[in-house]
Amino acid sequence: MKVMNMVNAINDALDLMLTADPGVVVYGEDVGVEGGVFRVTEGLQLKHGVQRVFDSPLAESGIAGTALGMAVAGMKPVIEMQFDGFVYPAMNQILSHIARFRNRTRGKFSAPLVIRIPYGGGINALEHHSESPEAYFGHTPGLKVVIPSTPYDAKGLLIAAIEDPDPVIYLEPKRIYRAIKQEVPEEKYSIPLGKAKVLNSGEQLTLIAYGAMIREAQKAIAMAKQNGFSVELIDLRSIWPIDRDTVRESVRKTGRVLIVTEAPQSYGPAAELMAVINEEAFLNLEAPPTRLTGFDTVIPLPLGEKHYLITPQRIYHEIDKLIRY
Amino acid sequence: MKVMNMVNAINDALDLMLTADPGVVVYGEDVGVEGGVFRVTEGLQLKHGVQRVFDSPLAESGIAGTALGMAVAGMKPVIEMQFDGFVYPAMNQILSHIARFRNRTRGKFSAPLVIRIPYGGGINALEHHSESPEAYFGHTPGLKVVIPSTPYDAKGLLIAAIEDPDPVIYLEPKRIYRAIKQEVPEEKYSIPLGKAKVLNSGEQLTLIAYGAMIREAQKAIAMAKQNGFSVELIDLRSIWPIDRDTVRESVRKTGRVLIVTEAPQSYGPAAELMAVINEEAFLNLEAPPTRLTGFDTVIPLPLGEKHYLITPQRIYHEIDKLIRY
Amino acid sequence: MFNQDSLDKHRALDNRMFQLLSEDGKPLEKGWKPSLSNEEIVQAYKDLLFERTADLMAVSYQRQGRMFTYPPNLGQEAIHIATGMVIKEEDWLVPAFRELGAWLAKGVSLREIFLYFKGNEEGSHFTQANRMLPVSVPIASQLVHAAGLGYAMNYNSEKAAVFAFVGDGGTSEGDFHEALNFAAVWNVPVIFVVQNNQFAISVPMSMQTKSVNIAVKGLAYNVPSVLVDGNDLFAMHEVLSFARAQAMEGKGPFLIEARTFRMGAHTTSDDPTRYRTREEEEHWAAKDPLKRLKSFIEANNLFDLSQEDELVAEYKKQIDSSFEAAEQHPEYKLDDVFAYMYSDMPDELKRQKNIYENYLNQSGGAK
Amino acid sequence: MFNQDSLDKHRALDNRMFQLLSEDGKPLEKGWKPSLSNEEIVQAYKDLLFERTADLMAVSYQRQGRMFTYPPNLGQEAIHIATGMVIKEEDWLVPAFRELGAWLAKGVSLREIFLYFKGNEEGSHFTQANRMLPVSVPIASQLVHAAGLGYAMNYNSEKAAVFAFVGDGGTSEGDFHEALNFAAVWNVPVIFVVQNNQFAISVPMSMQTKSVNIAVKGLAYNVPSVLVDGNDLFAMHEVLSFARAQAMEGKGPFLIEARTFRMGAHTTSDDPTRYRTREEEEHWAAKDPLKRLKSFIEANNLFDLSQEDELVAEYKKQIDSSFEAAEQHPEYKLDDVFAYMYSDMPDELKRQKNIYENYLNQSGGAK
Ligand SMILES: Cc1ncc(C[n+]2csc(CCOP(=O)(O)OP(=O)(O)O)c2C)c(N)n1
Ligand SMILES: Cc1ncc(C[n+]2csc(CCOP(=O)(O)OP(=O)(O)O)c2C)c(N)n1
Ligand SMILES: [Mg+2]
Ligand SMILES: [Mg+2]
Repeated sequence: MKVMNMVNAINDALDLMLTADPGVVVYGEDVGVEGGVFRVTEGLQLKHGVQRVFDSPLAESGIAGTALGMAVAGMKPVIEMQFDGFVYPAMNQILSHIARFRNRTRGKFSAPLVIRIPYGGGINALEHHSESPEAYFGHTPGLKVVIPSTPYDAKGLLIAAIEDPDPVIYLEPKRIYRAIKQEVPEEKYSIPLGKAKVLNSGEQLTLIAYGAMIREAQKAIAMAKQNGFSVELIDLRSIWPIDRDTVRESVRKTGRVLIVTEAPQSYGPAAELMAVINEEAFLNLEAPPTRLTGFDTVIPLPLGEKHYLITPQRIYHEIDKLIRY
Repeated sequence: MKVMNMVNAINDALDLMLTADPGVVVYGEDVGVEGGVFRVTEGLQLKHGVQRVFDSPLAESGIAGTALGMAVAGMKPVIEMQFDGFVYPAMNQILSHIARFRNRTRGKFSAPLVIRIPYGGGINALEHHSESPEAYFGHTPGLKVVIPSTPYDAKGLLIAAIEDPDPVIYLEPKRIYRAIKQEVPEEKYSIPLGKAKVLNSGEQLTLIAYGAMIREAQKAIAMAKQNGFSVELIDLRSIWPIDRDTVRESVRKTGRVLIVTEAPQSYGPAAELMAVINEEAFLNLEAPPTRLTGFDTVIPLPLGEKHYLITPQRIYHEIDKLIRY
Repeated sequence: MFNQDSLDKHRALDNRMFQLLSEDGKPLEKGWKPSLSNEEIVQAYKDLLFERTADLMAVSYQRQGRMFTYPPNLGQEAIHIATGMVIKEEDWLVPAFRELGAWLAKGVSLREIFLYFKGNEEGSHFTQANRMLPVSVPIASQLVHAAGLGYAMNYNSEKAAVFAFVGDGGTSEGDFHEALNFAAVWNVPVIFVVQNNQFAISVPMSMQTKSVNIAVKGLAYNVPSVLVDGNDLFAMHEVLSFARAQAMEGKGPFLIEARTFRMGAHTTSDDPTRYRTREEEEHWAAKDPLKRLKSFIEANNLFDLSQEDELVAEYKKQIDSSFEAAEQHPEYKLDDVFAYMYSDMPDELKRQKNIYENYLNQSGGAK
Repeated sequence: MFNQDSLDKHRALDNRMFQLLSEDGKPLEKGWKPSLSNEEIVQAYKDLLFERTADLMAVSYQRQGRMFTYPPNLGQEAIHIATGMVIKEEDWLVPAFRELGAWLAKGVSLREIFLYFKGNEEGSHFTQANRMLPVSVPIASQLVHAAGLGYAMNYNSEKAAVFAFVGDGGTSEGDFHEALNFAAVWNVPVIFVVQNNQFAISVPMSMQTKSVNIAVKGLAYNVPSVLVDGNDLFAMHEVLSFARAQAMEGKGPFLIEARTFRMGAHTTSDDPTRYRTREEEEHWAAKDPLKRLKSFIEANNLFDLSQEDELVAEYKKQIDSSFEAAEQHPEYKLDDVFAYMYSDMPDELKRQKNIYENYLNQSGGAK
């Protein structure tokens, strides 16, 4: 075991997979010499060579589309979109091709590739550097969408994503890239895609979150505990598919649910979770399923972010309201 | 009054607005000489000239991005994406710029433009010609998203969209382009954006739909009526913002709700409506809010569409189940 | 044979088109001899005739309501047949959607093509064809896939090329640019073929670009580029062969503008009289690639053309039986909607499918 | 003066760079005289000095933690100042994000620029500047806006041009291609300026394109293009003036590759030692546009350079006070998050805001 933060853990997963599978290549803007603007790919080019870890021209549609070509030819590209807001030029390739190649060809070809995207707010960044685009991908049939919340999960989920025979969008909560340190096994291990994780078991309320919101939720739950509330925390981990079993079981038990996500509210991730809960546990509900989300606004520039970002206090406030409902 | 189908009504709205406002221009692929592949812009170039109604190069990002430039300069571009599946190359321009220009410049500039997109399945088309992308836009702060279901609404909503000071995504349910004929006033009139319409008032269940699903819903409601069920039908018309008042009032009255949309299920439009209902009328619910939607699959090619498209029978089945719940 | 010297002489900027046969099938240069054997020429003619026959029949099946849509190849066949002659088993074919003869050469069956245009994804499974991507509907988006395939060729040290197609309209898309650029920077063996058939649906070249031709666009990426008469099978064959040979020598991508004309409609739902003149159509009818090759064959007595009717009759039978095979394809099942989305069907899809099947059971199978 | 003849002599394909002054500020051609008056030259020098001073101070504010990020302009200022001299009130400026001097010339206040990089959208409101778009973060996406603005100029029969900026890295994006193509087909008055500063963050030109230079890319669109020494204020001024004059004559778009070097970091969070050598930095330091202009001014005795320190001290005061004004900008309010999303705040946004305000009230204002 080795103490790692999320950047280390992802780097380690990439390193292991580059070593294990000669088909794996890692590329994108500045991922080579520079090692990525977040240093996630640091050292990999030196170790694995410029054919396998390299800088691409500055063109996201090209990055995604060439990855599809490589994947069809039997390679395993792991590409990086430098920031969340820069995946949009690649939407056509992702939505129209990557998500569909297997279905279009009735299984003859597929697109086993991984798109890594640092995402989310809270890092005092320029516009387009703080987006939460997971619902766009969750709404796109043919993709799997994964978000880790800890170094341990980051490594295991990324290895699973690279080994997966289908395309995976792997969103990295950049705000906690270096915030959490954890013992992480040095060997290769994988965590099945599509499974949520109960991080805290509790009786009175189910709190569902993922990514950087897990840390905020944990702080809120600590406050709740001090006030005698028992809250169950589900780390969703997989945006698509949603682990209905884990959600159902928890909500049937607690009867109350709070969903916390940073993305804009309307047509956002929390709405889908509310729908799932209505479908799976309606009769067990003792209070309306509730969402605490970003506003239907652009996420503000740094000086305004404080108005937008979700704090433990706000989460606690909703927990309190719901349990007293 | 004149009998018009939806194609006529949209053409008429464009014609009237080209006449009324010298800043209006209409462009896109094949909209000029050809009059659009659906003939929606037929005759407009001849009448208003090639400076105002014209073919653009085949590049959707360019079409959307130039429209933003024109709008910033005070013009009123009304652009066409030839089919739903071809708006994806323009996503970066729409999500990163068109939706945000006002906010980014604190109101100095704005992007009063309209993006017309024929959308939805049921026309026996090639891949990428039958998509329902409304949730992608509904989830994007800064846009208004509108879908008409009748010639009358099509005209009034399009005029309102063109007159609106903000960017509007105007989705045209191509499947019913010529299916419904209606008396439509010849003069200019507008229908406020953001307001749903109760098409059928009823007591036992609220059915929410829009676009081409309205016609299917109406058939199902006719069947339900024969069986003595009283169903209220809401034509949502505006995907963002959602008319919460109309939805709330109806669901508080009926206690039961069925949402019918053609888009894929997960993170789709119906999920947001379910969330809204949970927020607005939870205590009035007598049965779980229910959605009948497309699958989380690519919409099949024509021979498979019958498995995917939602029929009045299926809608009726859900109505029946819910009312007997 | 087209060689480096010819390339230098046909600088795209000078707008000189590489062409070997005149419109009436005569060599433009005295004493010119084809680099193809007589058998190859006759075979090419037969293939062209086959493509044309199949294409016309496809249009008529569609008219009969037996196929939902179809994009005619009429007039562009020489490009496809020449590609078929040059492309190797180990090469990738990256189609747009109007290269029928090349698909057939790659081993796609007519049955599959018909099945696809009847509206069944199964038609893109290409059971017998190796290394051919499915039709790409979003214009130009396939070109970046080609650059990625090219990277894989280099990465795996395979001696093979990628032939990637796009139309004149497609050159306006950002992906055209990104693909050419990636291919050049990565120095990958991709031969980009632009079928410049003068129109993108109703939009003429002049509204698509202001460049003197399309080949010139290769200069932006330092990619060798030639403007070729796409209705001249010999010219196309020579340039494609040269481009492939260059790629095999590690010289990277190549851009070919194949000047041609779509003699038919854009698709069976299109009416070209709305946007082009009879004169234009007649002008190009005179350049018909089939007629041109036929004149050459006739003049050089390569083939007894009196056998042609018989041949065509034979082709028609074959085509009809392919179509019937497509019509007899098993019914599109509900399973087919779900089964291919992921390698293993996720529980969520099983759930959605189950719900629907339960409904079908309850409703006695009524949709 | 740069004219049609110079354009013909500087064909992008020949890779000849237009340059007037040597690195040490001497005319390259004997007897050459600037087309600018002495006053203009001195003013340009002062402006350049101002930009440099403001830029360096911005970096230091950021280092002090008073600004969250900042992209230095160091070394690229001649391009900006020349643009400022040529651009007119009625012209549009479409920035990327590294053209400080041009923004200032267009009337944007330093206070606003600082406010923006402190993280407040209010900094993009540009109270005093006419016809300048906000910074465009998504690389190259602004270029298509420029083509649209150009269309509006023609549509409204305005005699004005659009100056649109992008970096070398930005030329790889599809939007670069679409913008040039639309601009050419529509024949709109847009002057595209590529600041080729050799790097896109860490990625050098050689991994961005295989073309001999960037100017050559204009050939793909039949857009006149020149490679210019971007560190040579005179050369930049002449070419920009020519391009604008051409545009005013209805000759449509123009492409300028301004060859330069980013002497600073990509942004304040970047460390250039990771990806470039000291030699490279020194090589370019010798070409510093400020130094070059200063040598020229010195040699020609245009300005008493002993006043420079005083001038800089004066600038610093001014810049500091702009920064303080930015710091004193009213607090970012919750309202500001919602108020500008739409022209009238929709009920849905009011609802979301209310819910949050209720929470704030209940929590006593704690976020
Ligand atoms: C991204 C995208 N936009 C629009 C369309 C609709 N469309 C189909 S074919 C076509 C014209 C294509 O023209 P060209 O590239 O010249 O090929 P051709 O049809 O002439 O063979 C258009 C606009 C599409 N398929 N994809
Ligand atoms: C679409 C997009 N992709 C990636 C980025 C991240 N990014 C910011 S600046 C930059 C490099 C830009 O290089 P260049 O165009 O040469 O401009 P320069 O920074 O050198 O002025 C990158 C990759 C971005 N802002 N937008
Ligand atoms: Mg064409
Ligand atoms: Mg640069």
